Amino acid sequence: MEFLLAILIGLLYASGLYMMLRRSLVKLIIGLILLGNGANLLIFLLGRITKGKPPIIPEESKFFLDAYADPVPQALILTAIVISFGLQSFAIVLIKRAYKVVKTDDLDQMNSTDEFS
Amino acid sequence: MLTAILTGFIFSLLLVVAGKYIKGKAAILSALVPLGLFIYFLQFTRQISSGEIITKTYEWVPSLGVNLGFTLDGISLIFTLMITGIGFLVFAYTATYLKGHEYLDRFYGYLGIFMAAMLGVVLSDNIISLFIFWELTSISSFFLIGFNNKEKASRKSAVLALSITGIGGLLLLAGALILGNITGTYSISEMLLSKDLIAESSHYIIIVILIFGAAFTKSAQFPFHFWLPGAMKAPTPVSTYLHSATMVKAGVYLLMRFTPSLGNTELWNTTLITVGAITMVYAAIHTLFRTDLKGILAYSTIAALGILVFLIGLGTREAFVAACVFILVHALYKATLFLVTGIIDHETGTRDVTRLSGLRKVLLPVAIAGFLAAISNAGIPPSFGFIGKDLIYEATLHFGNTGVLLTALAIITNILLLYAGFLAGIKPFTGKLPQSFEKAHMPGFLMWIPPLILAILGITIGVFPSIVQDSLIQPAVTAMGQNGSEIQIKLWHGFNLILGLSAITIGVGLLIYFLFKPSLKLEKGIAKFDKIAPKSIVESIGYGFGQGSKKVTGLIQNGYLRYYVSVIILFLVLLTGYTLLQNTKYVIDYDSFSELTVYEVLTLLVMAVGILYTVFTRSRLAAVAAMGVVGLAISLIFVYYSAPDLAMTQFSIDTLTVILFVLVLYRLPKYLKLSDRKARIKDGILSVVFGSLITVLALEVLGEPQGSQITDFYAENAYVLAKGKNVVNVILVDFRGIDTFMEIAVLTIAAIGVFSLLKLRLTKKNRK
Amino acid sequence: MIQHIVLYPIIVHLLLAILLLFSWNSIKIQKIISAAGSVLSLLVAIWLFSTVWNEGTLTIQAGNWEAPFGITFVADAFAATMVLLTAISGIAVSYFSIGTILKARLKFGYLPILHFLLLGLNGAFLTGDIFNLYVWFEIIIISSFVLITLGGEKKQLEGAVKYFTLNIFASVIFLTAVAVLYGLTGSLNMADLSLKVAAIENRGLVEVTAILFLIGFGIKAAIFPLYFWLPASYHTPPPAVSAVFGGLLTKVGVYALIRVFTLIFVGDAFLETIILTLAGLTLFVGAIGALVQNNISKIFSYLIISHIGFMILGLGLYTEAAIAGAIFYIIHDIVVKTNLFMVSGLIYRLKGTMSMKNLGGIYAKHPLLSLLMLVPLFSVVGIPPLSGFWPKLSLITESFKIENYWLIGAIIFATFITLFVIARIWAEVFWKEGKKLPTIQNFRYFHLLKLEKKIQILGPIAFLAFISLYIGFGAENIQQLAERVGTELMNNQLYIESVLGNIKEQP
Amino acid sequence: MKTIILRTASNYLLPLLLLFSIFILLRGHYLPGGGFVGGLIASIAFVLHAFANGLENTKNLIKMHPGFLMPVGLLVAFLAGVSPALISNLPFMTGIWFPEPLAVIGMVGSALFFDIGVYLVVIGVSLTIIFTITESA
Repeated sequence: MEFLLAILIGLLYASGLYMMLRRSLVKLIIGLILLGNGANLLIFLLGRITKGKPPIIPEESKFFLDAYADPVPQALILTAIVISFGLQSFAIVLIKRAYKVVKTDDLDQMNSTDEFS
Repeated sequence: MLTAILTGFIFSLLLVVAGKYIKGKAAILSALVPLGLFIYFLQFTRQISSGEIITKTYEWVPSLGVNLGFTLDGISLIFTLMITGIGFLVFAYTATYLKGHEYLDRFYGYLGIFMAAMLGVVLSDNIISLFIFWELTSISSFFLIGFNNKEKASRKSAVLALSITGIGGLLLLAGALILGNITGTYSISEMLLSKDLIAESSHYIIIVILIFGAAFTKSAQFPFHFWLPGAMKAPTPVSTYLHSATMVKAGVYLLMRFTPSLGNTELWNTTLITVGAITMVYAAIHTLFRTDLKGILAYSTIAALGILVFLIGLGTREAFVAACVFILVHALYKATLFLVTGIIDHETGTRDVTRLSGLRKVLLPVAIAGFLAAISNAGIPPSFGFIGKDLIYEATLHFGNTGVLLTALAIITNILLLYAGFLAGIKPFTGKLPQSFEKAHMPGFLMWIPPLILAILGITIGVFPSIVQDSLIQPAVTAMGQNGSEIQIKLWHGFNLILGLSAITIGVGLLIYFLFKPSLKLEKGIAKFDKIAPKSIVESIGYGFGQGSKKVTGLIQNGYLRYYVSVIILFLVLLTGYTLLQNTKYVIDYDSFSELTVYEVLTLLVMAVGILYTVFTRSRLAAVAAMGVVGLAISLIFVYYSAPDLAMTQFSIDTLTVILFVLVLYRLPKYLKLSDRKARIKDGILSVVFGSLITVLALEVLGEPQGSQITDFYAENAYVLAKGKNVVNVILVDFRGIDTFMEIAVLTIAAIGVFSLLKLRLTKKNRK
Repeated sequence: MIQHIVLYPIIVHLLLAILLLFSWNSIKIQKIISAAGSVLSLLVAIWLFSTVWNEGTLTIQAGNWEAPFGITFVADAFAATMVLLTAISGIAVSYFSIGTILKARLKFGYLPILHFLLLGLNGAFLTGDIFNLYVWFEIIIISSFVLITLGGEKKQLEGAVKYFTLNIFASVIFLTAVAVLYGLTGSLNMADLSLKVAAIENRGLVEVTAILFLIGFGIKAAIFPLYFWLPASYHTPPPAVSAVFGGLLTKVGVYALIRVFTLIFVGDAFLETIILTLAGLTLFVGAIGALVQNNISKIFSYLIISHIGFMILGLGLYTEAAIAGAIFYIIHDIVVKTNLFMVSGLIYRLKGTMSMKNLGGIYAKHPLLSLLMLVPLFSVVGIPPLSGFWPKLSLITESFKIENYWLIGAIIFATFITLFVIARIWAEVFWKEGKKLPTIQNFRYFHLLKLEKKIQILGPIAFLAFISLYIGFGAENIQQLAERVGTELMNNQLYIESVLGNIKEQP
Repeated sequence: MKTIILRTASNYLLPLLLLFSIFILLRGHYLPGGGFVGGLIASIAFVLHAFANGLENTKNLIKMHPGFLMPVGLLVAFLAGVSPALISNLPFMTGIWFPEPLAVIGMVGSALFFDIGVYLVVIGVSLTIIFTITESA
C-alpha cells in the first residue's frame, strides 16, 4: 500500500503543478488544492501508516495496550486541512472577484503590475 | 579636534533651524566658522614643525574596531590650513556672490558639512572613519554641484560626480577592510608598523588597486577625470573650494597618506607616474580647446592633479618636496583664478573667453589678482609658482633613466598650464573694453578682497619661502616617510639647467598665448572626438548597462505566473534531484509495507482517475466534481488507516469546498483552450519529473527508521494527564492547542477576507 | 514565572485582534484600540527584550507539557530582537495606517487583520516548533492576502494572484519538508530536531530536506530566483500595507532560514556554496531591477530583494561575525524599509503620483520634509555613518577571509547601484521642478490635510527615521547585540539546552 | 424546490442537527469528533435551513450577523487559554480540570472550553463565507 500511495502522492503533486502551469485562474486554484492534498497525504504516509488501529484509548483502560496509529501526523494534517480550507475559500472568492474586475480568468491578461511604468 | 570637525556639522544643523537669519546681511558671520578653525589649526604649527604629532582618539564602535582617531601631522596640517583658510575666503566671497539668493542658508549648510567632512578626511587616523568622512565629502559635494537643481545639466553632473566618486569610495572601503584584515588594525599609523607584512601579502596588488581606484576617481585622474568638468555647473564658490584645495585633493591626500605604508614598490610608483603623466598631458592639451573660463580652469585643475600624482609616483624625497610645495602653489593660484572668474561672470554675465577683454578698466583690483595668480601659475619669478615649477623639474631630472622623458612631459604640461592661466587671469583684462561690458562695475569688497589676498600670498611666499619651509613643507615630507636633511626652498638657485628649462617653459608658453587664439570652432572641432573620450565611453557603458538591465529584468520579471512557477520548480528539481541522485539507495523494502486489499486498490484507482479527470476535462464544473471525488477517496484512505477524525474532517471540508466552487463557478464559461501543445508537453514533463521526485523522496524516507518518542509519551499521558481518550483530539486541544488556536484564527481572517473581498468595492464615493 | 513574558507579545496581539473584531462597527474605537495596543505591544517587546538581554534565553512550554512533547516557545536574543523590531515597525505602521488608510478599508477589518499579521510575526519569531512555525506562517500569509486585496482594485487583484500563488506554493513546499522531517525523526521540536537530524545517517536525505526548507523559506524571503511575487505585488496595496510587508514579511523568511540553518541543518558545505551563490545573485539581480524602474514604490521593492542578499550572504558565510553582520543588516533593514514605503506614501500624498517622470519639486516646496525623507533614503544606501553602512564592514571582511572576491564585488555593486538609484530619486523627485498636481477625485493632498492627519503621517516617519539614526550613530550597541546573536546562533548548544534542559542528563 | 415538506422538515431538522453537533463537540475528547466537526455540522444545519426557507429567514432567525460568532469563539478560546495563567500561574494553554466528572460530558476543563471556542468560530466562519457568497452570487 505504501508504495502505491507514494505513487499517488507523486501524481497529486505532478497534476497539481501541471494545473498551476495552465493559464486559467480556476485551474491554478484547483492545482493548489491538489498540491495541498498531496502534502497532507505525504505527512500521513511518512508518519507511517497503520491499519485499523485508531489512536483512541479503549473505554476500559487508561492508556494503550498494544500498537496503534501515530496520532501526531493526524493532528498535523487536521490542522493543515482546516488551514487550507481557509485559504481555499479565500482563493475561490478571489477568482470570483478577479473575474468581475479583470473580466477574464486568463492569467496572461493579469500582467499589468509587472510592466514597466 | 573632534570639536573642530563637529563645528562644521553643528553649524549646518543650526542652519536648518536658524537658516533664515543668515540669509541677509548676517551671511558674512558664517565665515567666522572657518576663520576660527583656521586660527585653531594655525596654533599647532609650532608643535608640528618641531616634529610633534598630535593624536586624539575617541571610541565609537570599538566592536568593529572603528574609532574616531585623529592625527595631526605635517600632511594633515597643510590640508587643514588650506581647507579652513580658503574656506574662510570662500565663505566670505559667497556672502556677496549669492547675496539675496533664496537658498543661501542651504548653500552654507552644504559648505559647512563639506568643510567638516574634508577636515575629517585629512585628520582621521582610523581608516574606516577616513572612509566615512570621504563618503560625506562625496555626498555634500553632490548637493553643492547640484545646487542649481532646476537645471537638468546640474542634476546630471551631480549624479555623475556622485557615482564616480561614490564607486571610488566603495573601493576604498574594500581596500581599507582588507588592509585592516591583514594588519589587524584600522589605524593608519599602526599599519605603518606592518609595512613589510602588507608588501609581502599576496593581497598587496588588490589593496593597491582598490586604493588607487579611490584616489584616481576622487582626484579626477585619467580616465575617471570627466566628472570634474561637469562639476563646474556648481556656483563658482563651490568650484573654487572643491577644485582648488579640497575635494579633488582628497585623492592626492590619500596617496600621500599611504605612501609610507604601501608605497615604494614597482607597482605603486610606475602606476602613479604613468597615470599622472597621462592625466597631466591629456588635460593640459584639452585646455587649448576650451572657451569657457571655468572649462579651461577645470582642465588645468585636472592637469595639476596629474602633476601631483606623478610627483608622488616618483617617490623621491625631491619629488615629495615638490608635491607638497605644488599643492600649496596650486591651491593659492587656482582658488584666485576661480574667484576672479566668478567675479567676471557675476559682473558681465559671461565666461566666454573669446568675448572678454579690457575689463581692467572697470575691475582693476580684480585684474591685479588675476595677473598675480597667472604669474604664479606660469611659474614666473618671483612667484611661489616659480619655486614650485623648479622643484618639479628638479625632481624629474634626477629621476634615473627616464628622467629626460619625464621632464619633457612636465615641461609640456607646464607650458600649457601657463597658457591656461594667462587665458583665465590676464586675457579678460587686456585689450579693448567692449561696449557691452562698460556698465560692469566692481562688486562688493567681500568678493574682490579674497582673491586679492590669495594672489598676494602667492607672491609673498615666493619671495619669502621660509614662511612655509619649516612650518609646513618639512613636516609634511617627513610624514610621507622621508626623513633626512633639512629642506631648503629658495627662489633663486643660480644659473643652471633648471632655470633654462623654466625659461623655455615661460617663453614657449607666452608664445602660444599670443599666437594661439581659442575659438568656438576649435571647441567644436575637438567635440568630434567626444565619442571616444572616456566620458562618453563610460556613459555608453552605463547606458548599455541600463538597457541590458532593463532587458534582463523584463526577461526575469516577465509577468507570466506560470513561468515564475516553472522557474521555481526547475530550481527545486535541479537541486533536490542532484542530491537525490547522488544519495539514493534505490532499495525499497516491500516487506515492511502493509498489505493491500481490494477496497484500497479500488479507492486508489478512483482517486487516480479523479485526478486525471480533474486535469484533463474541459468543463470547470466537471473538474470541480472530479476534485471532490479525489477528496472523498482521500477520506476513505483515512478511514482504512486508522484516522476517523481526519476522515470526517476531510469529508466535510471537501464537500464545503465543492459547494463553494460551484457557487462561484456555475456562471463562468467553459475553459478556453489557451496553451498550445508544445507548452503542454513541456509542462507535463516538468510536472512528471516533479511528481516522481516526490515519490522517490517518500519511498526513500520510508526506508529510514523512525521511532517517535513523542508518540509514546502521548499514548501514556493522553488520558492520565490530559483526561482524554481520543488522542488526536487531545493533541489538538491540549498538547498542541496553540496550533489549533491559530488555525481558527486563520479561518477567521479568511472569513473576513471573503467578506471584504465581496462586499467592499472602492468607488468614487468612498475613496476619501 | 518570569518565562510567561515569552508569550506576552503573542497574547497582546491576539487580545487586540479579538477586541478589534468586537468593535467591528466603530472605526473610532478600533483606532483607539490599535493605537493604544501598539504602544502596549512595544512596551511588552521592550520588556521581553531587556529580560532576555539580562537573563539569557527564556523558554516556556505552552500547555505546560515538557519539551519536546508540547509546543515550546523560545525567546533567545535573536527572537527577542525580531519581536522588538516588529513592535517598532508595527507601532509606526499602525499610526500611519490610522492616518492614511481609506475609511472604506478600515470599515472592512483593516486594523484587526493588521494586528493578526503582527500576531503571526511574533509567533513565528518566538516558536520553537517547526510545525507551529508553519501555522504562524499561515497566519501571516492569510492576513497579508486580505491586506493586499482589501479594496479589490484591479492592480491589487492582479498582484495578489501572483503573491497568493507563489506564497501558497512556498507553504506547500514547507509542509512537504516538515513531512519528510517528521518521517525521518518523528519529532517537531526544533531543539530536539537539531539533535535527531545530527544523528541521521542518510545525509543525502537530510540535504534534500534542507533544500526543501531553503526553497520554501527562500520564496518567502524573496531570494533569487524565487522572488517573482514581490515586484509583482508590493507596490499594489496602500503604502501602509507595503510598509509592513516591505519591512517585516521578507524578513520572516530570512529569520526562518537563519534559524533552521543554524539550528537544524548545520555544516553542509554544498548548501553553504549554494546559499552564497544565491546571495550574490540576489544582490546583483535586485540591484539591476531597481536600476530600471520608474515607479518609486517599485524601486523600493527591488531594493528589498537586493538587500535580502546581504542577509543571506551573512548566513552563507557562516561565521559568527558574518551572522552578526546579517543580524545587524536585518535590524537596519526592517526599520528603513518600513520607513521607505511610508515615505513613498507621503510622496504620493504630496504629489498624487509615484512615477519619477511626473514627480519633482518636493525639495523646493517642502525643505524640512525633504530633510526628513532624506534620512531613510540615505540610510538605505548605507551612507556612512548611517545604519546600512555598518553591517557591510563585517560582510566584506568575512567574504575576504574566504577570499571570495565575487562576493565583495556583489556587495560593492549592490551598494553602488543603491547609491545611484537613490541619488537619481533625489534628483528627479526632489530637485527637478515640479509639475502641476494631477486632479484626482476625492483625493486630498497633503497640504489640505488637517494637522492631526499630518502628524499621523509624519510622526511614524520621523519615529523610524530617529531609530535608524540611532542605529547608525549608536552602532556600537547594535553591533554588540548582533554579535551576541551571532554567538548564540553559532553555538546552538545554548538553544538546545535552554529548551530541553541539560542534554547530558538525558539518555 | 422550496416545498412545504422540506420547509417543515428543516424546521425540525435545525434543532436536531444543532443538538447533534453539540453532542459531537462534547464527545470529541473521547471519540472521533470535536469542535471543528461539530461546528461544521451546526453550520450545515443553518445552511439547510437557509436552503429551505430562504437566506433572509435564516438571518432573521439567527438575529445577528454570524460573523459575530468569530470574535466570541476566539474570546472563549482565549479565556480558556489564559485562565491557567490567571488562576494558578501556569503557562498559556495549560489544561486545568474540575476534579470530578460531570454526567454525559465527562471531565470538564479548560480544554473543553477551548473546543467550544473552536466550535463557535467554525460556525461563524462557515456561515459568513457561505452567506456572503450566496448574497453576491
